[in-house]
Amino acid sequence: MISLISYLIISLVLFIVGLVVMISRKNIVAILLGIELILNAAALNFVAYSRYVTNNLDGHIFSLFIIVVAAAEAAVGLAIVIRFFQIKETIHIDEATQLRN
Amino acid sequence: MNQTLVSYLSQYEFYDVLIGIFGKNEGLLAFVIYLLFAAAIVGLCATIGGLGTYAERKISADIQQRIGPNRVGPYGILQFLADGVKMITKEDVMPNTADKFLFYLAPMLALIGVFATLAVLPWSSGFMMADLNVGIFYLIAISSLVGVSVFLGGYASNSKWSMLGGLRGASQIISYEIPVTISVLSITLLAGGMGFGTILSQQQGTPIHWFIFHNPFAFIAFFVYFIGALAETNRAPFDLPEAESELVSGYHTEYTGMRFGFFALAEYIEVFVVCGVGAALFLGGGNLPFNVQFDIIPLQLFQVVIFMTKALILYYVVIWIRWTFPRLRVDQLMSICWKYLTPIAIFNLVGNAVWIVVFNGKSIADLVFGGH
Amino acid sequence: MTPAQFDGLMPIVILMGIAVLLFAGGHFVSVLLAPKKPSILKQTPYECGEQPVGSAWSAFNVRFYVVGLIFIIFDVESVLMFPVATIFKELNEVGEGGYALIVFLSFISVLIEGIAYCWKKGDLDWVKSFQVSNKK
Amino acid sequence: MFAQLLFLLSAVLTVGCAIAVAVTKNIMHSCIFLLGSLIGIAGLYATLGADFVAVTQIMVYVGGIVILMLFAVMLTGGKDFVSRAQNLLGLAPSMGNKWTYGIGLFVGLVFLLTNIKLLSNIMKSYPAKTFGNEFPSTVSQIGHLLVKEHVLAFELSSVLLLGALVGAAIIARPRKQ
Repeated sequence: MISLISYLIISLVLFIVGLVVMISRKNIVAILLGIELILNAAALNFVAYSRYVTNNLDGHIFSLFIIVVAAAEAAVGLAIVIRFFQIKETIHIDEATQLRN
Repeated sequence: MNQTLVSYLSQYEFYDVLIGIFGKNEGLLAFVIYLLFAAAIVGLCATIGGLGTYAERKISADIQQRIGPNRVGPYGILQFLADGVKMITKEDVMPNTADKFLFYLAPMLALIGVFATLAVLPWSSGFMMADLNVGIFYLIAISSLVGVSVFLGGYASNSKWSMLGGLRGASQIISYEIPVTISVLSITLLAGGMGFGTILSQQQGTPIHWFIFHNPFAFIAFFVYFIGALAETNRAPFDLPEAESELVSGYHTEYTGMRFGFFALAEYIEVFVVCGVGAALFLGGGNLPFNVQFDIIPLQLFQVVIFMTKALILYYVVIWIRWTFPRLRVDQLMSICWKYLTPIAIFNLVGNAVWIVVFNGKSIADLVFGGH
Repeated sequence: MTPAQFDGLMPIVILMGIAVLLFAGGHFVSVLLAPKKPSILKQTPYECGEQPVGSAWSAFNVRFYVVGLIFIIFDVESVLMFPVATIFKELNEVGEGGYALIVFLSFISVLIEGIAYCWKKGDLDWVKSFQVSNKK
Repeated sequence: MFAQLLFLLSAVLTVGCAIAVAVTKNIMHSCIFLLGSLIGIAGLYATLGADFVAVTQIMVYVGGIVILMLFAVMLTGGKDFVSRAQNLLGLAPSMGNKWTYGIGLFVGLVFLLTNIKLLSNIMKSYPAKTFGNEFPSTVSQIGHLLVKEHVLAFELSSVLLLGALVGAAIIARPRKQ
């Protein structure tokens, strides 16, 4: 049967890839993609532990709320990106040097 | 709970014979049964989709006092086969500025999204491939792949018409998903479950036990669902993404040959799927109008016939609406969704919840005739 | 996880596989049968006979995003309402219907506030959102 | 048997698409690979018996967040977002080069293997449980948890979403420049 460690490895790979995407990309939307990957890695861990270790559904609830927060974060983050583009005409992260224009 | 086609068939004797043939390998047998059934369903749905194009032309001809296709086969009924052959043998043209990867991917995503919904469609109480306990929710979720594919189809073509059509299509599909989802939520409230098996088992008996007649709010919810479903499948009067007078052909302007055929196939099958879901959620699906204590295969086939009849009647209404109503403007489209359908759907949801608490979950029929 | 639950996932995978195979097969047949005579005119994006100017991949109106934004919030809220709706009847039968109704309605009321806000601010109007913005 | 197959398919889809997100240049393609990765994670949830979470994943991510991201790319990219796209191999000097990344990867692998070796002893005390009918229907259990134990989080999440809606609408609303 599939063991807990295989889920943890997948989650780890997702987390690392998300981190690399966040560090290496200069496009703000790409950075948000990396954040989504990291959040998913965390949610996957919650569900895996709730199945193999705690044996109740609290992990499911937690990952549900992670998905909710991810949706809210993506909505606000992308709105900021769009506003930023309207002001600066670019979405390069290095251009974001001022708190207000 | 979580009945599947295999677990349904396993109550019959011939299943034991089949198990013997497959050398006690139940997993392999399940795979073969599902594969055969899935192939049959896809074939059936492709035929329905093909006949849908034929019916569309014939009915529109009837409405406009023309004859319609009448050359291929008797009454032109083989027209869709001729169309299919034509599409396969057409040259495949792709704009040289297109995004090749996404251009190939878009029709495939549409096809995957539509075919995956067929897994939970309740043909009868026994013949549904998988009665997941998240059935209807799964169906709504997976069909949102079509929205992505519409957007991608528009984007990848790198043509202005396609791009506008794709953006409009995606925003229309996601907008109208809200009233549809909330209407489905009302039915979930009434049925106390999301699986099609649970929902159908509560609508047994005469039409008065269907959910559409459960209470006044459910009655309104059916129409909200139907209008939303029309818009979600890009059918007239909501066919703005492919409005030929404004956008040439919308998101599939640049698609030719086989890939265009797949888009069209996915669209027609999706119309059938939403009609089938409407029939199952509100109109009692394949339930027999009388109570039977035993269960045999011919009875199941009879249920399939009933289900198909209801779904195809809704399909006819869809085509009928297309040739009756003029197309909406974009601003009307958005205000209908957000200012009319969504508030009405939320109102229905609240009404259903209050109804359940006040009348203790009884339908109008129960209140009038007693029972349950 | 019951075996039946996994069996229920099998048709989904099979149907997705059929979709991919059908797509690939259709392509294969099309490659065999269809003519292949590319020319520069065929490969130009269709613009009613005009020469296309620039790429179609340019910045679009932000209204599309606002629609997507309202959608995603409603989508997530309806997702959270599904499990509660599933057990609503069950709770009502054990006499906790009033409590469930209060929980449910207070959730929905926040949803209604959201749509009322967007309505008032003109985010739901496709045309008017320009006029509102011009005043500022 | 089928569970293993599903797990394998989902895992390959998840990891492959996640790596593709990191290495593709085109941001649009990255979004689509993210879509594949998220569907793969939904498959992994399904193998864990979390059917409701799996479908929620598809519903919110595929139907919502990815479309929103595609919209945002379309609204911000303009015509030059392909040329300005960057990937792992075309980095600015300050972000390191191939060698630093290679060394980082190697160190990470060593660290990972050591940890797995250490953790695997701890994991043995949590043997993989075989589940009979312990999760008969996660939906109704999740519903009960949401209404009873986690009712505050349930109600607050709607307030959070309202705040996100209002805030994002204020930020993104079209206005005269």
